[in-house]
Amino acid sequence: NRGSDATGRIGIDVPRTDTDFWDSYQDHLKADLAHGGPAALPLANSQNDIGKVVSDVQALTGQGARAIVIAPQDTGAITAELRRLADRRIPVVSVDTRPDDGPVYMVVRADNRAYGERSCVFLGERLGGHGRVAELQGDLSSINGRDRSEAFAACMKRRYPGITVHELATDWKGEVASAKLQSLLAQHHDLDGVYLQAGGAFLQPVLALLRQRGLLEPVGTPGHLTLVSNDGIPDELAAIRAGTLDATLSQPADLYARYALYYARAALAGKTFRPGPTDHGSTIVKIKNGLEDQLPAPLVTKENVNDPHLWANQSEQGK
Amino acid sequence: MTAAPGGPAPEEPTREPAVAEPPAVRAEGIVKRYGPTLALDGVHLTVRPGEAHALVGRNGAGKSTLVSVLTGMARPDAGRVAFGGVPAPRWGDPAAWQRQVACVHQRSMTVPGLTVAENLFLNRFPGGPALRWRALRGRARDLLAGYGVDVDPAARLEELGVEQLQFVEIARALSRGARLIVLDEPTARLDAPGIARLFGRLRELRAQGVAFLFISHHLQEVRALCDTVTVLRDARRVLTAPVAGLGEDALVAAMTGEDAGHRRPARAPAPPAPPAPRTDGTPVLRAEGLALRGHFGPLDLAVGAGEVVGLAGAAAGGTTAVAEVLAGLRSPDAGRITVRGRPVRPGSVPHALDAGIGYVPEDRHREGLVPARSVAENLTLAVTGPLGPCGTVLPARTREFARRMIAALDIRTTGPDQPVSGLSGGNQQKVVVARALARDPAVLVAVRPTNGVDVRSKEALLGVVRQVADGGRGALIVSDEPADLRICDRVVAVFRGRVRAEFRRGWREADLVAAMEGVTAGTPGPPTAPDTSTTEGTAP
Amino acid sequence: MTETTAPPAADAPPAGPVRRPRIAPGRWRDFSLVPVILLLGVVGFIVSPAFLSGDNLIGVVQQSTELGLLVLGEALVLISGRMDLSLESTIGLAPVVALWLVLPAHGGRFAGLGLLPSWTAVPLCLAVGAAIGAANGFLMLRLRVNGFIATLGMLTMLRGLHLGLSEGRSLADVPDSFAYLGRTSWLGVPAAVWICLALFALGGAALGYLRHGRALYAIGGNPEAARAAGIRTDRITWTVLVLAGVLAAFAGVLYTGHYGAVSASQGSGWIFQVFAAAVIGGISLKGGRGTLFGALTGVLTLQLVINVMTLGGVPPLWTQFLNGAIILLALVVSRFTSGEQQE
Amino acid sequence: MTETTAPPAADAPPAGPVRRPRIAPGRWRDFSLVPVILLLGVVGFIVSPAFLSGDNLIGVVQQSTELGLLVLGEALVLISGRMDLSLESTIGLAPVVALWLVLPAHGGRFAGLGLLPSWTAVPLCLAVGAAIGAANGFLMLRLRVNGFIATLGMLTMLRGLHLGLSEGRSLADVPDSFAYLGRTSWLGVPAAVWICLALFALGGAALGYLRHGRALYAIGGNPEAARAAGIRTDRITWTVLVLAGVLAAFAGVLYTGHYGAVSASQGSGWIFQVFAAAVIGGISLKGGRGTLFGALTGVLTLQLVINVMTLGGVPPLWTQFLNGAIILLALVVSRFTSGEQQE
Ligand SMILES: Nc1ncnc2c1ncn2[C@@H]1O[C@H](COP(=O)(O)OP(=O)(O)OP(=O)(O)O)[C@@H](O)[C@H]1O
Ligand SMILES: Nc1ncnc2c1ncn2[C@@H]1O[C@H](COP(=O)(O)OP(=O)(O)OP(=O)(O)O)[C@@H](O)[C@H]1O
Ligand SMILES: [Mg+2]
Ligand SMILES: [Mg+2]
Repeated sequence: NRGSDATGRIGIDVPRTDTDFWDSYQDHLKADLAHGGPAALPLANSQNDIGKVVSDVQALTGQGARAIVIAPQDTGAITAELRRLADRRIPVVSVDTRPDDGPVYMVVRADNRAYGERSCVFLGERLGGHGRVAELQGDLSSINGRDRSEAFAACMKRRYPGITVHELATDWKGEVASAKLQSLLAQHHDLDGVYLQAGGAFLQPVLALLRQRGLLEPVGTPGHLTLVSNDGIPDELAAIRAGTLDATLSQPADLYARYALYYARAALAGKTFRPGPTDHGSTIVKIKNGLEDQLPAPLVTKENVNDPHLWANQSEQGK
Repeated sequence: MTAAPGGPAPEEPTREPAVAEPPAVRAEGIVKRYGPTLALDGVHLTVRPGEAHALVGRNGAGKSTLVSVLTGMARPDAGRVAFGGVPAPRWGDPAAWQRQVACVHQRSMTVPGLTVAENLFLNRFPGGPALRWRALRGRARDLLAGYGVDVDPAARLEELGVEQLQFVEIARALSRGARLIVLDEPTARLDAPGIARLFGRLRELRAQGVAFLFISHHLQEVRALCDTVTVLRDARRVLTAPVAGLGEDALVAAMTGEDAGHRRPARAPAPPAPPAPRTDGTPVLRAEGLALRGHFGPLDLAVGAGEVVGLAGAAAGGTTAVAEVLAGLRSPDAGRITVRGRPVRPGSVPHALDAGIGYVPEDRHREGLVPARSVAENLTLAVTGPLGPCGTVLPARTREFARRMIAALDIRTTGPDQPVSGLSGGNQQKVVVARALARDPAVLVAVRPTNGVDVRSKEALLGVVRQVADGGRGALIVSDEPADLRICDRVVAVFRGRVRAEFRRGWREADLVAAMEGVTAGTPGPPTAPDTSTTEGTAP
Repeated sequence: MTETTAPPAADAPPAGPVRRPRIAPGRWRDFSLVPVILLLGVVGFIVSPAFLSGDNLIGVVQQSTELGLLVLGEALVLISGRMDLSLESTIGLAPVVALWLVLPAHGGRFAGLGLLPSWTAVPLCLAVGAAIGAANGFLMLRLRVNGFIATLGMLTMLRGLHLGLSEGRSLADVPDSFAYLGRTSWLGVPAAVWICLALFALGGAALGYLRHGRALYAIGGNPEAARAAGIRTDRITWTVLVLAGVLAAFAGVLYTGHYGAVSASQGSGWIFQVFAAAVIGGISLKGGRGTLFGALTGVLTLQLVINVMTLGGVPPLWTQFLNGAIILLALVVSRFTSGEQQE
Repeated sequence: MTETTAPPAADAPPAGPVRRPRIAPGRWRDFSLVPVILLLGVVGFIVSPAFLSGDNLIGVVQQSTELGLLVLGEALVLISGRMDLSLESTIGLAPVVALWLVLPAHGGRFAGLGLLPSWTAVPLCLAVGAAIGAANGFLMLRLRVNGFIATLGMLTMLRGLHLGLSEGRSLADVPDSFAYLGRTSWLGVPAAVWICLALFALGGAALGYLRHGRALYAIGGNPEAARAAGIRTDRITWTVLVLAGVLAAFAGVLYTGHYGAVSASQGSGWIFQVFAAAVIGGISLKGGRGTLFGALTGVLTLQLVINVMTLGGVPPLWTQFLNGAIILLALVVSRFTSGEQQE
């Protein structure tokens, strides 16, 4: 249905396609567009490069996009482009990240600081406030990774000073995470838990390492290392069912896709929103350059792992 | 630069006839080491203004090293250099050295990707900082025309032939206006007319008071051009004397350190000759109707068992291409090659090797050597069988094999494990020849095998070639040097890809040169018919 | 007779060694990507009429500017026979250091030192670039370590320094003087485009007509010969490395203005692109060959490929595959249009 | 015996220029990283006594195996005077293609074709690696395009193919036969370690003691001389490229077993590491120089650096900086211990 919509079309750029999370974000977008969603131009892929985001956006607006959906993984370097789009009165929906500056119509994201904080609380409670945990960080220049690290560190310091945290930078790379964790395990045999900032990248390597070292005891047995992950991809749910992973925070790929399109269409229709609770269980808050819809990011444990509302369970069925 | 600490006390430089002018260059007590090798050991050298000074010595004596020191390319470990009485520029300031001395280095010092014009005027373009291309090309054309070289100045240098290239380097050095010009084996890549042109030019410059330091392994060239000669032996200076009063034997004796008069036998004692497969008259190598368009015409060639055949031709006369086709490096357009009656697949080096054709390439730097690898490895590069079972090469056997070759060809090296790049030019050449012999070929095809090799080694190398033939095999020497061709039983002269004449032993040099240059006038010595296309090998 | 290689006289049927007069083959090489660019233009137009709109084309050129400047610097370094991988980090680090020295210690999100007035930011940035180039020169020319790995180490170290200084954040509160060049337009075309073209033209002229420019080819083609000809090879190489650093830092200035902030991953992963652009544009990795014009066509080709793919709506999962396939195609086409083997 | 040229025994050669006996200087180069490794060992022990525990050291070696196999392949390619960047993608793509052909079309999260029984996965994977190597050979040796850019294009294209086939997902349901080698242990040490060491030993022996192995040095050192000496340069180069592809694919098998899944970014960004390891280990980018032992020490050095930094608890923001600084330091140290200039 290209070009059929009188109010204009939506230009969408997906940030990358080499992770499970963004891959299913893209799947949901496609599914929603196919099922009577708004008219959109073909998706562009910026391969995790902010320069490409800008050039894609320019190509999309050149082709007549009247609203833009992006997920800029670098929140600073998108500023100029946001200003340019504002000058041309093209509304922007930013998914997953909150641009530092430059007007946005709506930010659709789960709160990454909340990920770090809730992971910290989960670990803190499970370990009873003392012990030793490793934190597999992402790419230090990624805003989401940094938010998680900062919130986790602040929370640990404030609420669980008895827990020693070893921060390991990994560039979102599984083999780096595995190597560093292995070194740490050689040094500290008394490790109690691991916080995996991205289940998509770290889960299998960490499980493989623990299995090799004979440390992969099921949840609830003595000697078990508490593992908390973020992302909520199907692999993580499977691990929770299998009793190897304690918990994950499900980043709602489906909701990202659905509400990105929802707000883009609303923008085309000229609708405006105001801060406050929404009809889909989230809250819109005011930020300095626009509004942000903070979508719920449920904590998934053995108890609710089969909840059909979890996006990973849906995509499993969809396939 | 200081005098050698602890070195031999700097001896007095040779007293020259009293001259008011300071010497064009004076080097005192130069010491230069390369790792374990002492390349120069307290060498002195004085070249007076306007003098043509020859520097001779065996391969590896240190001549090129001395040149490097005199031109600021290498930093001596000890010693002093002065130009016109003024100490030499600081090391590492090449521009300043350039003003003192111009040099034709032994190894090509050109930039292949740049044009001829640019190479001629590299770093000293006429005019201001901005280049005027048209003017530059004009001047380049004029300059080269003076040497009889006709190339497009806008052509890239890599498109030139060896001889043209050499003239570009010579023209560059001579046109620089320096009062001292160093020529390190400038004639090695020129043919006879080229050498004549070069010498004419040098004499003109000399008349203008330019001094030369001239290096060559051709003693007759030294005699023709120079008035003083310095002999280096084993990194030391052994003699400086006027050329006039010095016989060739005395010079060779100085170079080799043997007593004058005691000449060693020209040919090494024959080896325990392998049973020569006495032939039924089949030539070991035969080429029929061989042709490569643009290089040589249909041409027939035969080398009999026990025969050494010379293929004589000027530098660009297509003879090198004949050798390359025989060796399998190029595919011929027509014709067939057989070795001992068995056909050889054209255009394939491995097949040529298996068939028994050993090859000494023209340019040892380009096609001969793998510079970073050891002497032993270079020697055994083509050897397949005897170094170990099933495609293995056992280091012990390789080294043993290499030692034998080193001894056989008198290669100067610290040992089989020395990287071949650390050898002097002549010794590198011997490695290439030895490599061709290593597989025990039925026929040896050698292009200018004695290129850059000193007098004594030349004898030895040619002696080895002769031995190969005497052992019942054959050899084809592609060369334009009379000295190389002297050992041949038969010489085939080629001009522009066509056989012009054939000579048997005892030819006169003038006739040969004339045939090579296409001047078929004059009666060849004991010639066969000039149009002999099929020259059957005949045992001498 | 003095004719060494005269054209074969009538009596010699098989011609002597062939030296057919030819159009200087080197020339073609520089234009070998032009057919590729034209082809991309046609495909772009078929794919979407928006391709030929002024907006789109200017957009493509503007997006090429930062990469273009890096390629300019790298081309100079490659021509003189070296490599500099660290340019990829310089484009990010130089602005960060400059801003760190300039931004006030309090008030902004990023705590700088506030040592210097804010107008010094651009000169400071260029100076940092120069310093990095000089450091590379020190490693390669004084310590004589392998240039590839030395600059690879620098790349890692400088990116680490960038991360450490910026704490992984992007710096958005950039002084106006710093952002000006990257975001302003002159005569309706981004200033960056004018500047970049001017620098390429300048560089091209210097390489073609200046003695020191020609010296780069000599140094890259045969350093020993260059030294023997009296060229101060080390000094010139060092200058080129510094220049490349400065160009990369300047690309950082443009980038910052263009995108409105210094991002923490600015330039990360670009160096492959830089090499790809230079080499498909005809610059040899072995030194001594290639022109800046060729390098520029290389940059434009890469950028056009991305633009055409975006306009064509290639499914995201397959963009990278297509990208690689098109690079290979461009390489093969340029090899056959230039008629030369590439080394 | 094939006595071609008996020594002219009588006249002994005149004593050459004075030479002191010495250990061949080239030899040192291969050991130039040994002091660096010892230094890292001492620092590691100071930083944490756990460094010297068997667990830790075995861990370091195990983490080196996949990178090590890539370096082994790349070293062979570099020695023969070529480059292959695409190894970085082969390590990911080869397992994906193999699994795609093998995994059932229904049931798992990843829909394969289920064409072949699952035991064929490993041979298939190696075959894919060989095919990629052959394609590289075709580009370089038949089309004669620049190898650097050709394999860079392949890198991009193959990574794209990987993404396209796997749809950006990681494949976790790997057949046991495929995962076995990467995760099992023999005699208390991971099988991957044994295999990797064996392959390095084999490769080293081949380079040192096989005619065809030695030919690689000749081809890399002077291809024309190699050809003139009757070495089939193209055929051997092609074989080496195929071999490198197979080794990379095998590294992919070990990786998959080791980390439990084929991730979509498997190997991404490794090629720089591969080159760094090879070059600081003494392999020349210009061909014809270096040994596999040196390459192995290069890999271990890089991995030890990371290990020591982790044990030392370097703040994450500064690890990259320190990593780069240490690479530079290792480079400088190895340059001075080997006493040779690097080119
Ligand atoms: N760069 C170097 N590294 C190692 N050894 C060297 C180097 N340059 C020269 N030598 C050695 O120094 C000695 C002198 O070499 P040089 O080239 O000066 O000899 P030459 O007299 O020019 O010989 P030729 O007549 O063969 O050219 C030789 O033994 C050579 O092996
Ligand atoms: N930088 C160097 N490193 C190692 N060896 C060198 C170096 N420079 C020169 N040599 C060696 O020193 C010797 C003399 O060098 P030179 O350039 O005179 O070689 P050459 O073989 O005599 O030249 P040609 O064969 O072209 O006449 C040669 O063995 C050469 O390889
Ligand atoms: Mg010499
Ligand atoms: Mg010589």
